[in-house]
Amino acid sequence: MAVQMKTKTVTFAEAINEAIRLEMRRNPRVFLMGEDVAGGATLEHLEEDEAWGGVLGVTKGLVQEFGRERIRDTPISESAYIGAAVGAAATGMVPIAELMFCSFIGSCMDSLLNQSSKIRYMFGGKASIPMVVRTIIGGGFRAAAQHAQTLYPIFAHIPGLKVVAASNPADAKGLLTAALRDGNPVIFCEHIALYQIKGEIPEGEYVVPIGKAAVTREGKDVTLVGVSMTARHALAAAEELAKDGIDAEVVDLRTISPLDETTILNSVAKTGRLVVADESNPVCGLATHIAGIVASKGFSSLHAPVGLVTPPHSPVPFSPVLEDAYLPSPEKIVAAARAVCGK
Amino acid sequence: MAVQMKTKTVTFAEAINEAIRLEMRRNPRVFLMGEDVAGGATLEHLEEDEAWGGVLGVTKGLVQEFGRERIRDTPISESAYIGAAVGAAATGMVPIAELMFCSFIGSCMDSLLNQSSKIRYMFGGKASIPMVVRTIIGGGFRAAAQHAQTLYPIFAHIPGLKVVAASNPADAKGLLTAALRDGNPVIFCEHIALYQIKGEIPEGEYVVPIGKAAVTREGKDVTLVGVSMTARHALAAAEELAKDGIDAEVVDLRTISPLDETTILNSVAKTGRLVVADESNPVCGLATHIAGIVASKGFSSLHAPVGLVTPPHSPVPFSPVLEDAYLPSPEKIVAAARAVCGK
Amino acid sequence: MNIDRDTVLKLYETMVTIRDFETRVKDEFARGRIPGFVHLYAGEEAVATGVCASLKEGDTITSTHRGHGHCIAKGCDVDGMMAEIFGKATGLCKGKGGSMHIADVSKGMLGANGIVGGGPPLACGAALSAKMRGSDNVCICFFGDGAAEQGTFHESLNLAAIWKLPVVFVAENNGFAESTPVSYHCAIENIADRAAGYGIPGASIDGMDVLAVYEAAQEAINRARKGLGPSLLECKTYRYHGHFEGDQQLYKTDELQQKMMAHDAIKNLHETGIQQGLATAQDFDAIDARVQQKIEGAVAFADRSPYPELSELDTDVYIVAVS
Amino acid sequence: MNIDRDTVLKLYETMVTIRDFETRVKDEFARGRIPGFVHLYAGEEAVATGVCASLKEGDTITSTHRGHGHCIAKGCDVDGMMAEIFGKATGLCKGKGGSMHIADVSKGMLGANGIVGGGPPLACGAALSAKMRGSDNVCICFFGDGAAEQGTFHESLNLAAIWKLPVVFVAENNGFAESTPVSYHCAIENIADRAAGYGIPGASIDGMDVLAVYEAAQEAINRARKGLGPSLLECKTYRYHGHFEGDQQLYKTDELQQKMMAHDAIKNLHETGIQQGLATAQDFDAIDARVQQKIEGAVAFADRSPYPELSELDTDVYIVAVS
Ligand SMILES: Cc1ncc(C[n+]2csc(CCOP(=O)(O)OP(=O)(O)O)c2C)c(N)n1
Ligand SMILES: Cc1ncc(C[n+]2csc(CCOP(=O)(O)OP(=O)(O)O)c2C)c(N)n1
Ligand SMILES: [Mg+2]
Ligand SMILES: [Mg+2]
Repeated sequence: MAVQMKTKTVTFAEAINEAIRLEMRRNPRVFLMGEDVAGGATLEHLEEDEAWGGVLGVTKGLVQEFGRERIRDTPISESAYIGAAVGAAATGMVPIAELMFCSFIGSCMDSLLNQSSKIRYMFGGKASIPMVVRTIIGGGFRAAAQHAQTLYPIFAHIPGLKVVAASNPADAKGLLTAALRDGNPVIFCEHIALYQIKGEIPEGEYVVPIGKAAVTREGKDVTLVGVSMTARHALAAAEELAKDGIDAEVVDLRTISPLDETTILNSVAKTGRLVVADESNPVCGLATHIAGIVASKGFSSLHAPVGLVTPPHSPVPFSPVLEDAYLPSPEKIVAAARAVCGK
Repeated sequence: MAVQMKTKTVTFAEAINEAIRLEMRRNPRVFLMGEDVAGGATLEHLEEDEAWGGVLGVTKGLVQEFGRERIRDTPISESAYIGAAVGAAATGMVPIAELMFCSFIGSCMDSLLNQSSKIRYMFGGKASIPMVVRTIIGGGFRAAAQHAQTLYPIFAHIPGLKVVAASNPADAKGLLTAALRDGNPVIFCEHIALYQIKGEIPEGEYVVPIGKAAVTREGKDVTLVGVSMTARHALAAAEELAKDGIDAEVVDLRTISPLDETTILNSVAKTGRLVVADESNPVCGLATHIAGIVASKGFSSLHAPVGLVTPPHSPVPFSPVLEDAYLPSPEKIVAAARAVCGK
Repeated sequence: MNIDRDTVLKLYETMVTIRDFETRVKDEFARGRIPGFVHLYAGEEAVATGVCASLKEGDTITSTHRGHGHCIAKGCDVDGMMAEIFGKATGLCKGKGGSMHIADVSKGMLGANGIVGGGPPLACGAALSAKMRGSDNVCICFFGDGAAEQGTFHESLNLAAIWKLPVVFVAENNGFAESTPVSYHCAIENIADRAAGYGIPGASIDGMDVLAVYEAAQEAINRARKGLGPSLLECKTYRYHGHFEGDQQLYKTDELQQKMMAHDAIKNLHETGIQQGLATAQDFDAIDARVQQKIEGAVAFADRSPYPELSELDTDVYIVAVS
Repeated sequence: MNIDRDTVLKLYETMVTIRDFETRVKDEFARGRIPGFVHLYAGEEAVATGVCASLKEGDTITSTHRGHGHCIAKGCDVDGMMAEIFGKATGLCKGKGGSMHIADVSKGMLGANGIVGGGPPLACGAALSAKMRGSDNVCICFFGDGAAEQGTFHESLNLAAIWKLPVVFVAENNGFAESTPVSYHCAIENIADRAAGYGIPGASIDGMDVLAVYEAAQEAINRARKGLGPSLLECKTYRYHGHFEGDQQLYKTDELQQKMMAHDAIKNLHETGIQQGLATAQDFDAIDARVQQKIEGAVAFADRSPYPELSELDTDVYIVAVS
């Protein structure tokens, strides 16, 4: 963007915290609820700045400014409080519900599958559900099969939901702000291994539009598509590929649904080659979805098989050696890119 | 198959009923539970043959032979009884849990997402979960957004589950029998609009292997892939296409996970063209998955863009005119096939 | 409790509207003019009617698959309802929802719900919203006896209790969940007794007696309005027809059916009204006639309305950015 | 209740094994040798120990994220446990599960569970299986106070009650769900009072008193074995360490921590055993020494064990067709 903005360096977690803070200041209808999002509710001895602020501290400090009505600890009742977010959204509020880990969707799927996503359509457009579900995705923390999943394909499959996953602090701030103004249910996916990553973010109000991918590196030989952590891996892979004389273009999806097919197809039209790197499981996942879209809508530009870099069709293993082998990496993307470039 | 078998003509629903009956006779560990699968539990005046036998009567009559211990009515507590199926399977039983409509997965997702599918892996291969979840998929009954979904992409995305969807009575019988002997959690999807369709089934024991697609029509110009109802639509479309001189090969997937990639790729290698028809929603659904697999593993055989025939990215509408427009149909497959064949 | 003439006539009119609406839906379904699954509320009129009579502007309700009665009691337009059930463009949901998803958020009717147990969390949210917005509005959560075995029931009662949310949970115990008797699916006799597990008031009442429902609901609603938190009200009732249209109901005995129909809520109110001198037979007849006309009009409206345009297929999935 | 010497020593040994195991895991975690999230059971030993002491061959348990204590009490091998927590190939789950998924089905330990509320449905299933297979085995379902607000708790208690399943639901009420006090997240004081909502026995007991737990659990287990159905046993207990390793626990006061640690289950049993002349200090010392060795051995075993081969990555997802 050409506009000059004052920036500052913060972590991904801080960027999320700031987006919530600014939006809660701007819009009194926004509030946050989830397990321990403030922490230690009703404990008199606990100073507000000692409270957890979420299991990984991402929302720490918000309760001091907004109080416990608007930063609201919940019981471990995901069905009730995420469903309550839907009811609140239908009646004038803009809730942010934290689903601690996306794997816990198992405990509250109905609220997303059959309620928030479908109400507007089922009611003939006469209701809207402006809410955001913040949730942790991704591996690398040895959190194993029930805590390290990357389930956005399931969310993206559901019409009526939007699905977002930033790869850097600035996008995190801008996309979360956009999500809170979107008017639709938005699933905001936060990769656990990104929280401590630092980057520049614009000060003050900052919006990154939902539904627009970013070309984070221009190149002419092959398109590398990634999102969240794999968007970073793709950039690292591109640097490595440059050493081999392969000039990769990198597309950071930022939004998974609605998918910015145009940016992907334009890039493939230029490069003729595609590698998709994704941390979700491979069957009916994001990687084959994108490959399928290109095979359908961009077939004539494709000059080589699409390269797919995903975990295997297995749960996330615990042991560090296995988890490392499980996850996508820059090296795997490099190998896939070389293969599709015939080098 | 070359073997001579005695056959009889039954409906799809009767074929399912028979598979359960035969397997329950053979294996005392098999039992069925779900809402009203027998019907009218504890009502003294009710004759067993007057009991519902499931919301659409599919399991009618089983309670007479097997009694109410093994054909077990449940409360409307999907989390508890489908989770109980997992616990029972881990400890020596082979439960069939009926999830009346697949949309109700919202109420019990954890048992499939985090328990049944992952236990074997998480426990290092030292447990197995031999269970079947029977569930209704599909539209055509004006059942609207919360009852007419086709959610197998969500199931297929989950490693550790197998997912099956027959298109005719014989496959229904054979695949359900196979599912009950598989040793893994299998989601058996029954299309609501198939139940009354009739077909020949072999008498007695009959097993159709899980993981093998069927080429239900041979052809050389284009491969039409479908599953469940769309496998039938694809056959109908092929007849229509034949009139135009387009010789279509039809692949009925039968199993969605593990997907029989070999049969698909072999067919595309022969025809060079592919249309995938699927009733699930288009984003991270089955159609783009198959297209993506072919773009990755069968790219060199592909001579044209992959044709995708799916509903739009929207919930299932109620009004008959809208639902008819929403669903895949032979006509839409014909149009897509013509397009990829350049005619 | 003092009931006046206006209240009696209002309750009567609502109940008769529901009854006639449902009876007509049944006929139209049998004639093949209504698509899909239809669950009728006939027999249970006293519950929705008695509860909603104490609601005011801004109050909300959540409903179930058996939602027509709730809609009518909450003031939804019967023309739009009938058109919706017919799948017409003029329906409350433009024909996209149908019987199981009929809704009018502008009237505080947050939707029938095809998911058993789908309503309670939504009700908590609507109540939380009312509370956070500083209103004294309440939300009524209608649900069936079968839904009392869903996890969402438990989670929602606990959440509403700890947050003192203005919700009244109304269990419509009609004795059956599909063909399964409540005595089988529920471990205890009175669903209301579960209130103790959440430290909130619970009461089991005769759900065929609209005045009893009116009274008990008013108390719970007032409590909620005052910020004293949720209640659980169990109304023992009965559905006259099948679980859905097409159900042969063999799981009911004739004795049961006759006994319950003899205790009909509309007939009861009719009798009580006249006995207590609150209304005359003529008053009731006038209502009967008016309602009949109204339902006739609704069917005619639905009938002459067009089906939705195909362009409606993928609209209304998302709202266009509001900011 | 009559407690004999053998029982005292057995209970003591199990509790000390858990305590020492957890203390060592804490150290090893601090030294960076244990990956992932680790939730320690120290402080709560009396619950798993007192309950599992009455189990027999074929009985099963379901557990939670805080599962090491349940494993040990159910007889899992500590070498295999420690190796699992280290992520080694010799672990109970070949290193694929880790602390949150540690299991040994051959011992009836149906797995720690990373999903709060994941256990109760599984327990119903294991109990149903025991019943259908004609055994008199039971299943114990351990769960935290926080899990009592999950829908699965409610559904499972109702299901177990109507089917008279041989399950004992054991609520480990340690006062907190992460940093949230039970007094906030739960609408009532005693989780056991919810038993009435399912028509089953419920009792709240001192979960720091292993003999009290032993006694109450035995009664519930016997009831289940006899086919009389489920019970809900709430054990008031306390965790000594953070929710997980790394938690600073500022939500606890020093007073609370000291009060609860003064009421330590192991110390209590030690004192009672000697006072009542059931065991001597030497008996206990011998156990202490033996356990210390055992834990030392477990760490050494874990330490020298190899990590899994990369070929393990996608094995064990499916069982190869059994037929
Ligand atoms: C989650 C879910 N499970 C099952 C069903 C199927 N179903 C629809 S209505 C019904 C019975 C509901 O019983 P109850 O709550 O007593 O309401 P009633 O029909 O008696 O009004 C069932 C099982 C459903 N719609 N949703
Ligand atoms: C479905 C689900 N929601 C949330 C979590 C995150 N979580 C893990 S442990 C825990 C607290 C559990 O509290 P409690 O049940 O009291 O057990 P305790 O940790 O005290 O032993 C939470 C919220 C989870 N693992 N699963
Ligand atoms: Mg009912
Ligand atoms: Mg706790």
